Order: sequence, then structure tokens, then C-alpha cells
Amino acid sequence: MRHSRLARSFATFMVTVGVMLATALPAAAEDAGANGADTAWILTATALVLFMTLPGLSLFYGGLVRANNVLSVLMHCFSIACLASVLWLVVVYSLAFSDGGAWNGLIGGFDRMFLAGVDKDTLSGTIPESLFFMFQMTFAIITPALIVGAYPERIKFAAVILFSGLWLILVYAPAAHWVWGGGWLADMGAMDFAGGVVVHVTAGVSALVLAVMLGGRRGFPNELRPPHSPGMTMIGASMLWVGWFGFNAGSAVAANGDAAMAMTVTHISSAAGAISWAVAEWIRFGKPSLIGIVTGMVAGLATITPASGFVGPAGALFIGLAAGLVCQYVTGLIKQRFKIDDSLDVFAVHGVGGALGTVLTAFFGAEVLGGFGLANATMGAQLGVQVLAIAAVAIWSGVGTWLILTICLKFTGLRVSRDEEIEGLDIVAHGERGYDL
Amino acid sequence: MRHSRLARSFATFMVTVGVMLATALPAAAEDAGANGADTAWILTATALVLFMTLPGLSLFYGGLVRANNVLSVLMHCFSIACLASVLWLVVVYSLAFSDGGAWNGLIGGFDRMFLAGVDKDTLSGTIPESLFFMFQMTFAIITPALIVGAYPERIKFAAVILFSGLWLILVYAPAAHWVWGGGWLADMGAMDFAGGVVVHVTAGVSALVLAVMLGGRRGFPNELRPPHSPGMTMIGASMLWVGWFGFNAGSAVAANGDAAMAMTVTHISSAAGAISWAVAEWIRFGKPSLIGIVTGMVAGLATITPASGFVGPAGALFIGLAAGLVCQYVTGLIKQRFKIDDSLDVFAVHGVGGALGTVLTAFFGAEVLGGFGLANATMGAQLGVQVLAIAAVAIWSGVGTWLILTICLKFTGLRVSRDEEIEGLDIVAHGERGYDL
Amino acid sequence: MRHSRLARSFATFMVTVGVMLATALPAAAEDAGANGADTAWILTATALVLFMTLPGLSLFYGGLVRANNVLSVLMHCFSIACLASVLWLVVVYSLAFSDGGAWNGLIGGFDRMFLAGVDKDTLSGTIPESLFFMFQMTFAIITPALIVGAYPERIKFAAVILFSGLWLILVYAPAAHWVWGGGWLADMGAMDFAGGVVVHVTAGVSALVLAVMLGGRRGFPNELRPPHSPGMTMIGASMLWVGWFGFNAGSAVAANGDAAMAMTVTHISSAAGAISWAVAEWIRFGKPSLIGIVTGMVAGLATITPASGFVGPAGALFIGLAAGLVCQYVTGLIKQRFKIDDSLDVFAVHGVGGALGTVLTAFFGAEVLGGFGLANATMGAQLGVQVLAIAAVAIWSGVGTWLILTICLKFTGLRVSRDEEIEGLDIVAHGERGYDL
Amino acid sequence: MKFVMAVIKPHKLDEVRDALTGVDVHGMTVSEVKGYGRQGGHTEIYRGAEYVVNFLPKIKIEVVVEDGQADQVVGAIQSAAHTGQIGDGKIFVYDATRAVRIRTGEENDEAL
Amino acid sequence: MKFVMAVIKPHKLDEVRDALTGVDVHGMTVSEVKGYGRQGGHTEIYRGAEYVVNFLPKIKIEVVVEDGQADQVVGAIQSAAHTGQIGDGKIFVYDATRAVRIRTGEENDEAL
Amino acid sequence: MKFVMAVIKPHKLDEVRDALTGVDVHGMTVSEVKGYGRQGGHTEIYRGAEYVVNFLPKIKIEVVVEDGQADQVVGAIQSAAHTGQIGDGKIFVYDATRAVRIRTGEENDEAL
Ligand SMILES: Nc1ncnc2c1ncn2[C@@H]1O[C@H](COP(=O)(O)OP(=O)(O)O)[C@@H](O)[C@H]1O
Ligand SMILES: Nc1ncnc2c1ncn2[C@@H]1O[C@H](COP(=O)(O)OP(=O)(O)O)[C@@H](O)[C@H]1O
Ligand SMILES: Nc1ncnc2c1ncn2[C@@H]1O[C@H](COP(=O)(O)OP(=O)(O)O)[C@@H](O)[C@H]1O
Repeated sequence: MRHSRLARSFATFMVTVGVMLATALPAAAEDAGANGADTAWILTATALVLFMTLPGLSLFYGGLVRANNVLSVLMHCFSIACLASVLWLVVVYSLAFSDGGAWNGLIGGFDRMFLAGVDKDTLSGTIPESLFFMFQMTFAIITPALIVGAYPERIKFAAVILFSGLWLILVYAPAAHWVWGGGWLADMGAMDFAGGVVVHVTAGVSALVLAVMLGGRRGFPNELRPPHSPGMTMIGASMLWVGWFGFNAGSAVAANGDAAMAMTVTHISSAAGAISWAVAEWIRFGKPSLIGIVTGMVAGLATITPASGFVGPAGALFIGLAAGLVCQYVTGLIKQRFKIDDSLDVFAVHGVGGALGTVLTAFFGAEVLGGFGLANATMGAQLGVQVLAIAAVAIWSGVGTWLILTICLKFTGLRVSRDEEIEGLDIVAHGERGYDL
Repeated sequence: MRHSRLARSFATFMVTVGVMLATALPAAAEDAGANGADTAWILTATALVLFMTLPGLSLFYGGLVRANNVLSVLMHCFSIACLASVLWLVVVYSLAFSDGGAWNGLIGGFDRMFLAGVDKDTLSGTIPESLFFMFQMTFAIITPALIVGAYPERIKFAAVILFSGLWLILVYAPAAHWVWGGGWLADMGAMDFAGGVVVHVTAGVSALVLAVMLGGRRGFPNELRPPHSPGMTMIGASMLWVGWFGFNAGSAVAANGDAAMAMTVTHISSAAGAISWAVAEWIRFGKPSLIGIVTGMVAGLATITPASGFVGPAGALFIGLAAGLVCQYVTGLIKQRFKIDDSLDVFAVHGVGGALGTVLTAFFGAEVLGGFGLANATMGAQLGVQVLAIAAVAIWSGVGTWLILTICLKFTGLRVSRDEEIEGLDIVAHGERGYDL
Repeated sequence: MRHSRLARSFATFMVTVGVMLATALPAAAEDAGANGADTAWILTATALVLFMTLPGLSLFYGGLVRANNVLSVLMHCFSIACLASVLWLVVVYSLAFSDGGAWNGLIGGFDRMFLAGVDKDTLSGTIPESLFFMFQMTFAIITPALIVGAYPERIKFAAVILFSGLWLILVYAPAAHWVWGGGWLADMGAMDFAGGVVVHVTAGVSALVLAVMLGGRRGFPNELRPPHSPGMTMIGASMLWVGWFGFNAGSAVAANGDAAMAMTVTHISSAAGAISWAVAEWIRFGKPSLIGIVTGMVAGLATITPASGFVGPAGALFIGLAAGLVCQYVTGLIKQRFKIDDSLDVFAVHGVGGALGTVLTAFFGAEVLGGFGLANATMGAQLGVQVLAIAAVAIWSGVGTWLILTICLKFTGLRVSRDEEIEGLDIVAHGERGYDL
Repeated sequence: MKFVMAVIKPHKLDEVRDALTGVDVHGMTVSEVKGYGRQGGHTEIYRGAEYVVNFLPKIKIEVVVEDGQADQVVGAIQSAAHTGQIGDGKIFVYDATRAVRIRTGEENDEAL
Repeated sequence: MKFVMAVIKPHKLDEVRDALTGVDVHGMTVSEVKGYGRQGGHTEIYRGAEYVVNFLPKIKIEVVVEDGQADQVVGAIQSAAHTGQIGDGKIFVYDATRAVRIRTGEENDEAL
Repeated sequence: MKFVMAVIKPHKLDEVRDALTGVDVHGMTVSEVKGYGRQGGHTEIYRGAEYVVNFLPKIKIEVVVEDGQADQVVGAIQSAAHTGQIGDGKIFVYDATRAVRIRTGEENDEAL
């Protein structure tokens, strides 16, 4: 080599540039468009989360009511999904996720109404914004659909529609903004990976308030017909399980180790919740039931949800085991002790599960307990923020629900008549019968 | 730096090369193999579209018939799926998507029979050709399965098989080739993103012709038993909804903003279709029904299908709302006015929906109406092409169906006997009973 | 250009470096983290395989039993899924896939218990190890769940739990290690792409041994009630079909042409199996049945499983056709001739299918028959290894099952009483009724 | 009054109803039952295995009529439900001592 | 003994059962039937098409009582099942000649 | 002829059928009913909450026999359906005045 000195300079230079290129290229690619792999996974995750509501949650709930109300429950879930989708486009997405300017701590703005300004190329992080919009929409669909479990077999259909629409705007949009949309709880470092607070606490608390205001089913608590199809409930629960992979692992908004670990801890917790619920039943009643084991599984899912991006497998095992026991205990408390007909146990399973997981995140999210780090400096500080987030969102949900129901009472009424309740909502509200075998 | 001038030259040079590399690398990667992200998404989309037929469409249809025909409907869908898969491999894929040489305007060739020449590394665009083959196969499965809705409760099973096989070769293969395989309609710039013409118009028109030639169910139109399980229909509809994300967003054949926007408009349209159908029922009959709302949703899906890659969210909202009203109106027209027993409304929902969406694409695809651009210069020109595509494919489908049924009449017969019809096809044709509870 | 000579040197240099970069970058990217596309696909595939068991297989089996045992079958599948998930975390994954040191030919070690040492960034090949753990977990879930088909309507629930737990540790972990975890069969070049041996032969042989030891259902073989819901079975089969795309195409552990071709051959074989089974029924009994065609489809899936990464479409067609005929023949043999009440034909469909496909891989995997190459030099040599793998795993499974059942007999007993059997396991074991219509 | 109970083949229900309307009977109660008799049952084949189905689906019709109408009613049912094939079913007649229409409290022949 | 058979509206079952308990009847057999009568049936609308449902769901109650109890039982059923709207149903009474309790072999009035 | 109606526990159906065949009765009509009686009902537990199930599944058997056969038939049913536990069910006997075989028009004892 004749130009050895020069060559060495080149070489040094090249290495530097090479490293720069290697580092810069992915970023360059991202600038030029969405990350294909992340996009592929979130497209899938969106389908999975929609699948959770339709038909997952619908079946989970449908199997638990009397045979002459099964269609009305499916109808509630389905029509809420449609309504939420359109409202999301019109205004709720914008309120939740766009910049609220001076009010941003409390609520987003109106810039993204009808997806204004969103093109195929508009990005949100590494994925198209339209996809982020869709992924988050599926969360806005399932949250009011969860509340369906509080009011089946006796509510007026018009009330379901009016309630759910107002609830999305008045309760869900602010809560989502506070925690995920850059609001005040986000600023404080509240940790809610996939919706323990935003989805489960809002739905659970609202369900409880609603159940109190609506009153119990005729015959509650001692003369009810048992669930008409536990198998249907199990099928729905299975779909929830599969779909929840999209919910939690999708919340990484990327196809990477975060998503993989979120899927892992989600699965561990759900299996553990199922086991602890079933074992407790086996001990208490002599028999583990199908409805019990699948409910425990759902409790495990709800409980891991806020923690799923932050905890490790051992933490997930503990969280799941706790979920099965705590939620089962509260289920009995609400119905037997407080005589509140939160008919399908939305508060006990989702509200309590979501809150429990949010609290436990402050512990198992810490590296010392196998987690991947807390947003705040200490467990204690994080715990404070977590509890504050739960309390604030719970109060907001409860008050909002009360307000909305007051409006519904005025415009649609809440309950069908006694005779209609006995006849069943399928015929009364929709003119259809569930089974003609 | 001593060699500052030189260094600056190097720097300039490096930037140039860096940019070239940055640009060249992805292309290079593609040359070397399939794009992983696109492949990941289309693998998923293929599963989703198969899921639409099995069990989605099967349940959607199965719930609408009498309890003693439910298995036969499932059998129709399932056996058509199997038959279509094998025929697709043998010859239909080749006819639809390979080069037809001199005849290419009209039909493909025989080069790809049995996937001849396709290796793991053979690409079709950015994905493996075997995957493109599979993705398209799922469309060839669902299209003849849609026609099942025209003939349940009275057709001979052998006729189902013979009809569906011939139909795939004589009707579907040419139609797919014309629009997607480089045929004459593709050359004219006909816009059909995911199958408004190729899937829905072919199936809808064929269903109508078939219903006329086959005759109505015993008791049609006034003495029919109502659907035996509206809940089953809702479950199937929900699966169609989820699976349709693969259908439409998969038709982008990439994991990018096109797919994301297609998913978005698909979802908006389906929700809007459900709402407009349900609201119209609520006004007309005093009650919105579960079967109604899910049918409106499917109408919204069928209608957005041709438009899904071309229109924006606002256009989708309009398209969906129109779908729910128009398809509902035509449903009544066909059955009450024309007394044609297209039993599960394939023509009214799919045929009309697909055609409507194809027409509306010429408007809402235009940038001025929020779309992403037309293939032809003006709305008028595009409209002409769209209408031509619908007309040509509709005529071809109708004539083809007539021809095939004439053949079936000769070889298998079409209808079971009156007693067999009363007894139900489950026992008569398959020796099984749907429910032994 | 003034410095032309120098420039040319630079140019040469740059080209070299550019090529190096182009080559090095992907590798560099992988070193730095998981491959996003592969991760996206395996996240999806994991969801699909879980979906196979819950609710796919559960429904497939649930529809085949009497109405008063449907919940117990769902319960078996569900509780096995939970149990397997936790055991997988605790020890089975580690036994199957970690390095067993000196014993590695026979069994893995304990290093990966509780996923010790696995972080978000830990890779397994191109994907996060936690994801590989999850993907493989879904296989460990479905395998013991397949065995459920051998013992419904008469087994004690406690026996199901004890059996399944021990079986995973004693039978599944070693078999998976031998073939996939670097054990002795892997060393010999045994070809089992997605589990013909590891999943289907283990489950099938164990089911047969279990059915013999447990004894038949009351009324077997001549006075049994027919399947209570063939439609439910078809829905489950459809979900198995869709989910199996994750099973086989996911086993490529990448989003590439291997996965695409695996999906293609999987689909072809399932369709062909369905057709050959149904045609044989049509000829033998005058009617093709729904349960028949879906069983043939599952036979096609089980049979292609070991071959799915190695054979081409024509080979898959042959394999599927053979599956439908052979498995149907053996179904009759076991029940009518040998009077073994392997109630839902686990051995005939899965055991025989898995073994048949493993054998046929030695032929159709060869390039001369359209395959993608054998691990061993000649068809003969490969055939020897394949047969050895089947025999070794079958013997291990049979002996292991016998041993475990002996333990169960001691600790839990195997069968419920005659009266309980007549009453049905739903009420007896779980206190629930399947249908209250 | 006479209580007439008939067990018929399910697909004959519509014809029997029409026949009863023809002889001026406008009320009846119908239920799904399973019948066992000479017809014997049939075998269903699932996965090649035979399942003997002994109890076949039948429809039971219960209709209470004035004494004078009974023979006509039995005749109407018999001819409408008749196919000539085994398993056509049976008609049984009993005496009823009292009938009440719940809505009005009307009794006996007026209640029918 | 008297055999009392009533066809009632499904949602009245609980009230009828309570009324029977009120007159000291503690056993009955209930089945789901379909009724056809003046009530006529209703139409259900699916996708805009009308389906005439002629046979409406009813509950049939069968209860065997001592001769002396029969009138009281009929009265109790009638008032509990009464809504005053068409389709309320009917009550029929027959003579039963023998009753046996399977568990004990007790006969007639003791068997009830 | 005598009309014998029995309400039995569901899992006893096969044995009762065999017993009837044993006394030369080859036809019967069976339906699913719900029984209410001293057996009281049971509670099912779903998510820890108790559901009282008052109406228990039973099988109703209806069989018409020649007068002379009735006692034998009642005896056969009673011993076959007997478990000795509460809820075993009841057998009731009535008079039937006429029977017709739809297929042939045969009447009374020949129709059975
Ligand atoms: N002795 C009987 N008592 C009550 N029902 C009977 C009796 N014999 C027959 N049946 C009913 O009549 C139906 C038809 O009887 P079967 O002997 O099969 O044919 P057929 O009426 O042509 O002689 C049976 O399925 C059963 O429901
Ligand atoms: N002649 C009859 N024999 C047997 N059951 C009858 C008869 N007439 C009516 N029923 C039963 O009584 C029910 C109510 O009768 P319907 O004529 O509709 O109203 P109402 O009882 O108010 O007169 C019917 O649905 C049917 O089940
Ligand atoms: N008075 C009655 N009339 C009609 N059916 C009755 C009567 N009493 C009891 N039954 C039927 O008999 C069944 C068994 O009666 P129950 O009192 O529970 O037990 P047991 O027969 O052992 O005394 C009930 O479930 C019911 O179906």
C-alpha cells in the first residue's frame, strides 16, 4: 500500500462513517415511512383486540344470562362497538390523544376530529397514525362494553345507547388523556401499560354505580336462574385470552422484546389467576367450576394489564395468583354482603383486578423484584402515584356515571317494566328469540 | 486536522455514498428475499380471511336457517372451502394470475398449475409467491361460499359441489383475471381494491340467478320459520368483521400506511352500516334487531371493500351509512316485491353492496373528496370504467351461473324432494342432527 | 474532479466498504435486537396456536360428547392449558430447551426454570427468547389437551390434572428435547418440522394406552348417544384449521418463504384430507357427513405437520389424500375391531396421522419428489431415522402413560361411578349444566 | 268433553293443524316428544361408528273438544297425519271432566 | 284422584307454583309446550321480512290431586295465571284411577 | 285401555324401557319435563353465588296398554325406576276410551 498513511486516515474515517450510517439508517428508514414490522404487529393486535369484544366479551357475557336475554346482551356489545367506533372518529380520539393546548393536563383538543390532517403517511411513533387511531379505538370499544355486565336482563336499550355514548365522551376520553394522552397523570409518571386504570377501573367503578342506581334483577339475590350456557362463557373467555395478547403485547406498539415479554407475563398471570380461583372453589365448594376457572383467568388478565410492560414472569405469577383470590373474594362481598346486583361482576373482576394490578406494579415493576424499572424513584413514590391515579379515575368515573344516568333517567328511562323483564329483553327490545331448536 | 481539504472532499463523497446506500439497501434487501414485515402481515391476513369463511360466514349463515338445516349450511361452506383450495392449486390460480399470453386480456395461462416453478424463494412483489397464492386462495374460498346463502334448506349436496367447482373455473377465474390479474378491466383502470366486483358482484349476481332457477323454500315467502339462532349469526358476523381486516388491509399486500388506512376505512364503514341499518329498523318497526344490525355491518363491509384502498375516513362514513340503507331497501325489494327467495340475501347485501361501493369509489376516491386519487383522469371517466366493470362482471356471472346450473340439472338435479325438504337437509343429506340437548 | 487517482482509490474502497456494510448491517441489526418481522409473525403465531386449544380443540371435542358432558370437556381443555402454562414456566421449558450438559442427548437442564436469566433483550435465534418460550408453550398446551379425547364422559377430574401434569414432565419434556431441543434424535437428523412426533405421536399413543387402561364408556361400543352438537365440532375444527397456520408456518420461526411454503402445504393437505375422508364416506355410506369431513381435515393437518417445512405442494396433496383414507380406516379398526374406546379417536387421527406424515417426509422431503431436501443423505437413511424417532417416542409415551396412570390410580382413582357417569360429569364434577334453554 | 292426544311425525304438524282448523278446532297444545315403537329407530354414523337412535323425534298434539266433535277430530288427524309408513303414530282419546278458560273463567264447552 | 292439566303463559309459572303451594300442593310436573289458539301468534321481523309465529311458547303444568282438592287447585291456578289478556291458557281436569310413588310404593292419595 | 304416565329420573330411562319390553310393551312416548316436589331442588354455585334450582329435570313416559296389562306395567316401571332416594317420581293411571294407529286405522287394543 503506497498511500498507507492516507489509507489509515481513510480507514479511521470510514469506520466512523460506517458506524454513523449503521446507526442512522434505521432512523432514516423510519423518517421515510412507518416501521413495517411494528406496523404488521399492530395491524394484527388491532384485529385481536376487536376480537376480544366481538365476539369474545359478547359470548363471555351472553352465556351468563338467562336464555331469553342472550340476544340483548350480544346486541348491547355489538351496538356499543358500532357507536364507539363512530364517536371515536368524530371526537373522542381527538379529545384523548391530540394536544389540548393550555388544557392539555386535563383533556385533548379538537384538532384530530374526523382524523383531520391524517394521511396514509402520517406517523405516530413508528407506525401510521391511522393505525394508532384504530388500535386505540378497540380499547374505546371494549371499555364501555365491559360495563354491559352490570345491567343485563333489565335495562332499556335506548338507555344503553345514550349512556355509552355520553360515557365515552365524559369519562373515557379524559381518563385516557390523563394517563396515555400526555395529561397530568402521565406527567406524574403513573404507570398503566395497557389499561388497568384507563380501561378496567373506569369500567368497574362505573358498573358498580350503575348497578346501584339501576337496582337488581327481579329475584336477586336468591331466586335467579343460573347462567344459561357456561360453555358459551368459556368460549368467550378463551377468545378474551387470545385477544388479550393484542391488548397487552400490542401496547408495546412495536414488535420487539417489550411486546414479547408483555405477552409472556400476560399469559402467566391469566393461567395463575385461573388456577388460584379454581383451587379456592375446589376447597370451598368441593368442585371447581368451568365458570369459576374462566373468571379467574379473566381476573388474571385484568390484573396484569397495567403491569404487563413492567414486570417479569415471577411477578406475573404472583399477580395472577393474587387476582384469582382477591377478585373471587370481592365477588362474594358485592353480591352477598352488599346485595348489589352488578350482575356479571364487572366491578369485582375488572375494577378490583385493574386497581390491584396498578398497585402491584409499584412493587413488581421494580428491578429488585424482577421488573424492568419504575417511572418514579422509589417504590413508595410510585405507589403514591399509582394510588392517586386509581382514586382520581375512580372518582371521576363514579361521578360521571351518576351524572349520565341522571340524564338517561330523564330522556330514556332506565329499566323495562316488570312484565317485560320476565318476558326477557330478546323479544321485548329486539323482537327476536335466542333459540328455536 | 491536517488534510482538511481532502477531508472535506471525502466528507462530501461519503454523504453522497451514504445517501445512495441508504436508498439502495432496502431495494437490495428485497432483491435478496421477501420483505419480512410484509410477509408477516400477509401470513396473518391469510389466516384472517380463512377465518372469515371458517367459521365466520358459516356461522353467519348457519344461524339464519331452521335448526334442522344448520349442519348442511356448515357443510356447504366447509366443503366449498376444501374444493376451492384444491382447484385453486390445480388450475384456478394459474388462470387468474398467470400470464395468458395473447389471451391475457381475457384469461391467464396454465403456467402456474400446481404452483409449477414456485419455490420458497419465488417472489410476487415483496412477498413469497406461495404466500400470494395462499392469500388469494382465501378469496377464492369465500366467494363461492357467499353464494351458499342463496340456496340453503332445499338444494342437493351434489349440486353444491358441482356448481361451486365449475363456477370457480368459469366465473371466478376470468373475473379475477380481468380486474386483478392484468386483464382488460385492469388495463382500463378499473378500481377494485379488495373485491367489490371480483368477490361481491360475482357472488351476488350468481346468487340471484340461482335463487330464481332453484325456486323458493317451501312456505316462502309467508310461512317460513324464523332464524333458529340469531346469536350464532352475530358470532359469525363478528368473525367476519375481524377477518375483514385481513381481507381489505391485507389487500395492500404490505404492512404500511396503505394497509393501516384500509383497515381504518373498513372499520368506519362497517360501524356506519350497522348504525344506519339499525336506526332504520328502529324507525320502521319500533325495534332494532340483532340480525338487522349485524347485517348492516356486513353490508358496510361489502360496500367499502372495493373502495378500501382509495377513500378516506369521511368517505368511509358516508359509504357505510349508504350501505345500511340501500342494502336494507333492496332486501325488501327482492323478497317482498319480486318474491325471489335469495334466502339469506346474498344479492341485496353483497351484490348491491359491492356494486354500490364500486360506484362510490369513483367519487370518494378523488382527492377532492378526501380520497387518495383515481386511476382515470376525472370522476366521470372513472365512473364509466367502474360501471363498465360492474356490468361486464355481472353479465358474465349471470350467464355463467345459468350455464352451470343447466349442467347441474342434467347431472345431479338441483332440489331435494318436498318430504326431504320438510325433514331437513341435516338428516337427509348428511345423516346427522344439529342438536341433541 | 481534480484528485482523480485518489478519487478512484476512494471509490474502490467505498464499494468494498459499501458491500461490507450492506452485508453487515442486517447482522448488526440482529445483534442489536430481535428481528422485528420475525417477532411480529411469531407473536401472531403464538396467539394462533393458543387459539387452537382455546377454544378450537375444546369445541372440536365438546361437540362430540353427550350434552351432559360438554362442560367437563371444555373444563379439561381449559384447566390443562392453565396447568401446562405454569409448569412450562416452572420447569418443563427448561427441561425441553435448555442445555442438559452431559445428559443433553436425553434431557435439558434446569437453567431456564422460571425463565431465569431471560430478559427482554435475550434472543433465541432472531426473536426474543421470551417469545420463543411462549410459542413453544402453546405446543405444550395443546399436546396434553389432545389426549382429552381419549377419556371424556367417565374420568375423574382430579385424575385429569394429575395425569396431565406428570405427563408433561415425564413424556413431553424428553420427547421435545430429543427432537427439537438438541437431543439424540435431533443429532441423527430426525425431521419433524412442527410436531408430528413430538405432538401427535406422543398424544396419540398415550391416548390409546389410557383408553385401554380406563375402559370404555358405558354403552360402548353399541349403545352410545351420538355427538350432541356436530356444528360445535365443525366450529372447533375451523378454528384448528386457522390456528394451525400458526402451528406450522410459525414453526419456521421467521416471516419468510419457509413460513409461506409451510402455510401453503399445510392448507393443501388439510383440504385434501377433508376431501378424501368425505368421498370415502360418500361411497361407503351414501352420505358425506359434517363430522366426517372436518375429521378428515384435522387428519390432513396432523399428517402434514412433521412434513410442513420440507415438502412441496404436490407432496402435500398426496399426504392429505392419504391422511383422510388411512386415518378413517384406523378409526374403524380401533373401535370396531379392537373395541378400544379411544372416544374421540385421538390415536387414529393424531397418532396415526403424525406417524404417517413423519414417514412420508422421508419421501416427499426429497428434492426429486418436489421437496426441499432431506437431513440424511438418502431416502432410505432418512426413512430409518424417521421410523426410529416414531418408535422411540411411541414406546416412551406408552410406558410413561402406563406409569403415570398407575400413580393416578393410587392417588386419585381414574373413573367416576356408574351412576355419576350416567348423570354426566358436568353436574357431578363441576356442579354446572351445559344448556338451560 | 274429550281429550284427544296424538303422536305424529314432526313434518305432519302443519297439515294436521290445517285439518283441525278444517273441522273447526282452533286451539291445541303441541310439544316435542320422543317416540319408541315398532319403527324401531335408526342408526346414525359418525366417523364410521354406528349410533342406534331408539327414540325418534315426534310431535305430540293435545286438543280438548266437545264430545260430539271427537270422532270427526280423530278422523281429521288420522287422515292428515297418515303417510302409510311405519311410525306414523297414534291417537288416544280420554274423557275430560272439566275445562276452564283462564282469561274469562268460562267453563267446559265454552272454554274450548 | 283428579289430574289437573293447565296451559299457562311462561312468565306466570312462579306465581302459579306459589299459589299451588298456598293450597298445599307440593308436587307438580312442568313442561315447555307450544300453544295454538285464538291468540293467533305474532310476527317476528328479520331483515324486514315477516315471519308468522303461530305456535307460542306456553308452559304446561300437570298436577294430580285428591278429589276434594281439585276445585281449589283449579281456582288457585286460574287466579294466579290470569292476566286478562288473550292467550292466558286453559285448565283441564280428568279422572285418574291410580297413583304410585316410585320411591316407596305408596298408592293413590298417599302417593301424591 | 289404560293410559300410564310415569315421571322418572332421567338416568333410569334405559332401564325402564328394558323393563317395559320385558312385559311385552313395545311402544311408548317420552318427553323431557321438569319436576317439582319434595325433592326440593338443589343449589348450583356460580362465582360463589347460590342459584336455587327448584325444577329438576325428569323424564315423562306415556304408554297406553290393554286394561289387563296395566298393573304389570306399573309394577315394571316402579321396580325399574326405583332407587329409593327422594325424587324417584310417580306413576299415574287413567282410562283411555279409544286408540287409533294412524298408519293402518286399527283401533283400540290392536292399535297399541
Ligand atoms: N303403547 C303406546 N303408548 C304410547 N305411545 C305409543 C305407544 N305405541 C306407540 N306409541 C307412539 O307412537 C309412535 C309410533 O309407533 P310405532 O309403533 O313406531 O309405529 P306405528 O304407529 O306405525 O305402529 C311411537 O314412536 C310412540 O311415540
Ligand atoms: N281446545 C284446546 N285443546 C287444548 N289446548 C288448547 C285448546 N284451546 C286452547 N288451548 C291452549 O290454550 C292456549 C291459549 O288459548 P287461546 O285460545 O290462545 O287463548 P285464551 O285461552 O285466552 O282463549 C293455547 O295456546 C293452547 O296451548
Ligand atoms: N302431585 C303431583 N302431580 C304431578 N306430578 C308430581 C306430583 N308430585 C310429584 N310429582 C312429580 O314427581 C317427581 C318426584 O316427586 P318428589 O315429591 O320430588 O319425590 P318422591 O317421588 O320421591 O316423593 C316430581 O319432581 C314431579 O315431577
